[in-house]
Amino acid sequence: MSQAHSALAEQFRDLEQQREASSLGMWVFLVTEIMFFGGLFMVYTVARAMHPAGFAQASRHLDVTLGGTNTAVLICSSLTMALAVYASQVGRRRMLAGFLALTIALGCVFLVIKAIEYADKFHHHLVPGSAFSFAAPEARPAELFFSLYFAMTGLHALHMIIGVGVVAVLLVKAWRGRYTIEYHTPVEISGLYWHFVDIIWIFLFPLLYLIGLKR
Amino acid sequence: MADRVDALFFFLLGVSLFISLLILVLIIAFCIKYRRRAPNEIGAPIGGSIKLETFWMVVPLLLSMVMFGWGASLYMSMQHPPPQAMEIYVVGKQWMWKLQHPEGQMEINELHVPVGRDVKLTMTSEDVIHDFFVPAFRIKADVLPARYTTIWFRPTKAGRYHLFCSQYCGTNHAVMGGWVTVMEPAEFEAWLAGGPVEGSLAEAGERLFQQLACNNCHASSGKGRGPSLVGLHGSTVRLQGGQTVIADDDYLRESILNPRAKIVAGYGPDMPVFQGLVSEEQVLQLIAYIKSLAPPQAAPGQPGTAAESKRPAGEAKKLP
Amino acid sequence: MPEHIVPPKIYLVICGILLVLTFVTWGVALIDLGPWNIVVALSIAFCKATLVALFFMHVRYSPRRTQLVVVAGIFWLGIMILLTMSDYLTRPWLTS
Amino acid sequence: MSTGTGASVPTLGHENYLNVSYGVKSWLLTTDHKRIALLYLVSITLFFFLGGAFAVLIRLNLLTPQGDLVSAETYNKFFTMHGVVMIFFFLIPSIPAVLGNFLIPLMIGAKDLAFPRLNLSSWYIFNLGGLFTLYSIIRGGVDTGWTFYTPYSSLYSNTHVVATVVGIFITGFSTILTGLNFIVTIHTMRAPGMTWFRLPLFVWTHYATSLIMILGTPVVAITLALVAVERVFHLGIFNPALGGDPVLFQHLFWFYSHPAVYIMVLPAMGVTTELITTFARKKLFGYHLVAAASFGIAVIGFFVWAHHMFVAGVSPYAAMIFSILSYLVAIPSAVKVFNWMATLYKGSVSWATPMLYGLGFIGLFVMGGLTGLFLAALGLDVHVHDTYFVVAHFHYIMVGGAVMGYLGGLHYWWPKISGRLYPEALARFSAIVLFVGFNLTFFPQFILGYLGMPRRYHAYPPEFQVLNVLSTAGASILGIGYLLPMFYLIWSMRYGPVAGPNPWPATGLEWQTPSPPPPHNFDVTPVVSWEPYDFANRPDLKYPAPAPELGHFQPAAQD
Ligand code: HEA
Ligand code: HEA
Ligand code: HEC
Ligand code: CUA
Ligand SMILES: [Cu+2]
Repeated sequence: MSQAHSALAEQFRDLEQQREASSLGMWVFLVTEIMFFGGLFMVYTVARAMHPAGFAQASRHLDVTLGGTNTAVLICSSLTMALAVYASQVGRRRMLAGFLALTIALGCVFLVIKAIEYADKFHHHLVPGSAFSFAAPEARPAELFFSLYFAMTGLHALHMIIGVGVVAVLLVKAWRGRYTIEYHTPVEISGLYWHFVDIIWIFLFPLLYLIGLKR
Repeated sequence: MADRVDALFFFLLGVSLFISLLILVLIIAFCIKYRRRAPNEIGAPIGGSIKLETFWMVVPLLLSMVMFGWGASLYMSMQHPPPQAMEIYVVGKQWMWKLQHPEGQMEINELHVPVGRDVKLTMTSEDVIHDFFVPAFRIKADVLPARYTTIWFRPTKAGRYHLFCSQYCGTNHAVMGGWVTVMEPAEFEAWLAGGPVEGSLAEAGERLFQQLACNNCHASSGKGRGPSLVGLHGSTVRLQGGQTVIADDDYLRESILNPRAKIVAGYGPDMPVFQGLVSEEQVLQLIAYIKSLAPPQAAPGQPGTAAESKRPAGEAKKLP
Repeated sequence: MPEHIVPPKIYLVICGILLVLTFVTWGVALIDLGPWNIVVALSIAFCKATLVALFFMHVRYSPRRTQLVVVAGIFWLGIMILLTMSDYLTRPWLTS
Repeated sequence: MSTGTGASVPTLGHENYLNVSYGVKSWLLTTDHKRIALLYLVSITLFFFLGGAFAVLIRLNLLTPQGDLVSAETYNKFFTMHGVVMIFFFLIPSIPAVLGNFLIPLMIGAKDLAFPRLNLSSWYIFNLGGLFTLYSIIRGGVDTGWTFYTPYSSLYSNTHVVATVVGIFITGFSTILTGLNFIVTIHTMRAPGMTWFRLPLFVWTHYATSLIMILGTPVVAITLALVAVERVFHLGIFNPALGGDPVLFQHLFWFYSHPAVYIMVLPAMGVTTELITTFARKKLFGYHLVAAASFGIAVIGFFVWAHHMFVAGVSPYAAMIFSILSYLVAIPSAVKVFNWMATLYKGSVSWATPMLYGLGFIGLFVMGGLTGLFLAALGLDVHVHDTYFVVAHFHYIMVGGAVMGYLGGLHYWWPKISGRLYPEALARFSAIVLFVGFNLTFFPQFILGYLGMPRRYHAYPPEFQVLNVLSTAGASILGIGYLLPMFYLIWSMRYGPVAGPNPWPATGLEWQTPSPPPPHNFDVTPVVSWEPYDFANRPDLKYPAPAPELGHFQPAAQD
């Protein structure tokens, strides 16, 4: 065996095998995430098929501007993440740290906007539970809609929070020069995760925000 | 129905016995015939045979398609009650069955039916999911809250048969049962006449219709705030937005309890919500009444309507 | 397999397309297309997701195995939704 | 659970995974897949006996028609916790987490799984989930049935649903991580020369199982999470009174739980394949088709879930789709059964204990599977749904099939795991006890079911008593059959004769390394140059000496 890299775990033959395993592992994990969110999408689909009008009504109470802004923010964060991966591939430490920091910043912007939206829903008694209130005819479907809204965006936000945490760790390590041209797998696979969370939002946005817009 | 189910059962039993005996005998035979005689003996180098393998993929496939087809056709006839069936309404709740005859008799955990008549059960639950199961008739269907499910059977022999709840529904699930008593037709008539009855189901529904002031809006002329309900059951209703629905029991139920879910074309969302104001039994009575409002010549082939008009109490009514 | 380096320019272009598509999906939502609204919205979302996967996540440059994993994930989600809806959409009380 | 090497019995000289280090910490912090497998073995054995205790109580209560032993409420908790513990905490992890964990790296010639720390955390996650469930049991239990049907579970039950559901949710992640680890390992860690079609079938079935684990488990996790959320916040996702749909829960639940039954049976099929080939000393009949059949079962297994819902108020058209698909999934199972049978033909069949379990698996699985066909027949399922017919069906496959496979595998690889052989005569005797006890317990339930006895009944009409008594009698024999192996296997860890690297002799890579294996599995990375199960071309596989009676229980020469 040639000179073992300090990052090589002992069960692997070489860094290449390790990289392959990590990347496949992350992809497989993302598939489980698809199915995890998939359960919620399934519930959404059925509930909406049963209450089309109520869902449209309830959806009008979401702020499309905020939702749209957040979509843009997330897409941009995906860009910075992709560029961070690029930086790690070509071994530019400062650039890598910079883009990771930008990604964290955009992630936080997203979370702040989300928090503003939640506060607004809370304020307008749109949080399901005993305080929920909604104009009479569609009250039940609307409560269902908001249950799903909070479940789906909440789970998504949780993933965002985890993502921000992961990227923060990357940032520290990148700053210390842990990642080099030979070894930057963690940056790559965290990138995969970040983009995946973006993709989830890409579906959440039209499903939750846009269904009641048409007149 | 019971003998048709049994026939399928015995067919499957036959096939299964044949297959499992075949496997059993062959395995035992191989194990004995080819048992190891010397410690280092090695089996013949046979790697497989496409022909044989195809054979034992195709044969089970064909056999199983027969099972599927047979099972499916049986299921379909279980799903479609014959048009002339007498209709009984069932409400399940933790942990009892309430059954209502069209003539108005109410029974609890007991059902009396005559030999030889088709009986259709329209069922709903007040709380959790239950399941109406009469093993002797080989019928079973889940009873869901907020929805109607139906099953039907035709008893062929007088006697008393177990009625079970067969969907787990909480503490007393095991005792949520009773008896189905099948009587000779004459006896059944006597039984019907015997009980204390305050009029048929439809009549009870009619009283409710007035008590709840439904008639204020729903006049048979169709000139009220709401549409006329005459001949509604089984017809196709055009909704606001251009969609259509068949006015079956589930639609009527929804129209009463949660009228704004589907608004009839040409009317406003003016009907009050009756959810919580009427019990499941009362809804069934209202539905029975609306069903009895058949136009003078009932549309042929509509389940329910034809049977309804046979009953003395179920003559087509004019609205007040 | 050697690692593929995607030039940053591609990332920028993709990001631009994604932002435009976001705008389009919002615009289309304002027009009443009846049942087609949801179809259009989801198609656009699907395109966006595909772009993210192909370029940002390098699926386009990944080994077949990775691509298979992605397709399998989508396929299974499809199975779940499709077969479940085969029940709901053929129930008499929901067809309208 | 460290095995000391006593002085009075022959010792296992070489350094192996058991004796490299001692002390509790060296076990609790180990990342060695072999040690983690043993940790799992301990956990799931405890859970098995817990579930078994509930089974005993169920059967005792059903001795009399009135169910005199316990109240209705308690009985409902018994079968719920029996089902929950047996399914989620015993059978799903059993073969994969114990035997799979131990063997997959050995079989493919790797040093460990791809993610050893993840593997250890799976075990901790599993136990954490188990603790939640134990907590709910201690605090009074749950009474929803293992299926958690809404709205009963989400609204009406006033037992500890949330704790249980959280326990299952957590444990789900341990299953997911195990599956993920297996898939990545099998893809990326194979030794040189170990091509896909040289993999033992055991590995193939575990690959297929892992697919189900990663694709199905997340769905049940989110579904049960929704039930908990609905319960806590009084939402209406599955509650019709609030606009939700209870049948949707059933779709989501069975979307996982039907494929999950293949998580339980596929690994057992893999074990059986190994047993049949080794003890018939013959190539597997149709290797490629049997491998493909595993995937057929795993994939088609995902398309059939609503066959649990034929009378639940689904649309009849959907019911037809799911029925026909259920029949399709039976075909790959048929292939496996017939190919095993054909493997025996012109073999050199030994009747060693693992083989008895293997044959028992085939017989009982066939009976369970064929009765599955009864259930998949729409018109017939209407009658037998939720009766003891179903109970008998799944115990035949799960207890008669999967548990038999698990025990067979445990015996077969015991020499590898512990380095020692178990007492053969006693082992055969208990295999037979199990087989007899099993059939006596569950065969009467088929009849009960067809006669119409519903399941989950704590009391029943008196005409069903005779069959129920038979069943209870069988269960007590069965219980003894389970206790025996536990004792003699533990006994053999210290006192059994030393086994040697390849006591049966078998072809797999795992037999090419000493028993118990050294910490890194192989002293040199093996290079594979032979086809699987190719006994004819393996002159190296010989019993050391012609043995008196059955020949192969003499310990092979120590390396
Ligand atoms: C390991 C577990 C396991 C396995 C492998 C199976 C395998 C099968 N199961 Fe089973 N099943 C359960 C565990 C399992 N099941 C459980 C736990 C329940 C109840 C859950 C609950 O409600 O609590 C259940 C319930 C259940 C139902 C619902 C019953 C009801 O509630 O009404 C149905 C219905 O279709 C069904 C069908 C099948 C079929 C068709 C197979 C097939 O995969 C079987 C295939 C095998 C064979 C067919 C035998 C071998 C083949 C041959 C010998 C060749 C001959 C073949 C032909 C002629 C086709 N099962
Ligand atoms: C892996 C799965 C698995 C296993 C191994 C078993 C094993 C057994 N099961 Fe299980 N069973 C299920 C899964 C399983 N079961 C499921 C999923 C249900 C459905 C639950 C529901 O409806 O929600 C069910 C339901 C179920 C019922 C139906 C209850 C009802 O519907 O009312 C019955 C009844 O006989 C039963 C019996 C048995 C018996 C006798 C065993 C035997 O094989 C067990 C033998 C083991 C032992 C006997 C243990 C030995 C230990 C000792 C002897 C020590 C004893 C200690 C004390 C008594 C303190 N089971
Ligand atoms: C305030 C007036 C009003 C009252 C009182 C009222 N309804 Fe209605 N009802 C309407 C209107 C308006 C519609 C049509 C719009 C809609 O579909 O909601 C309607 C529709 C219906 C329909 C569906 C009719 C169709 O053609 O599809 C049914 C069934 C019905 N009502 C039953 C009842 C019953 C039973 C009651 C009493 C318990 C009742 N209504 C009380 C106004 C009323
Ligand atoms: Cu009602 Cu069980
Ligand atoms: Cu199933």
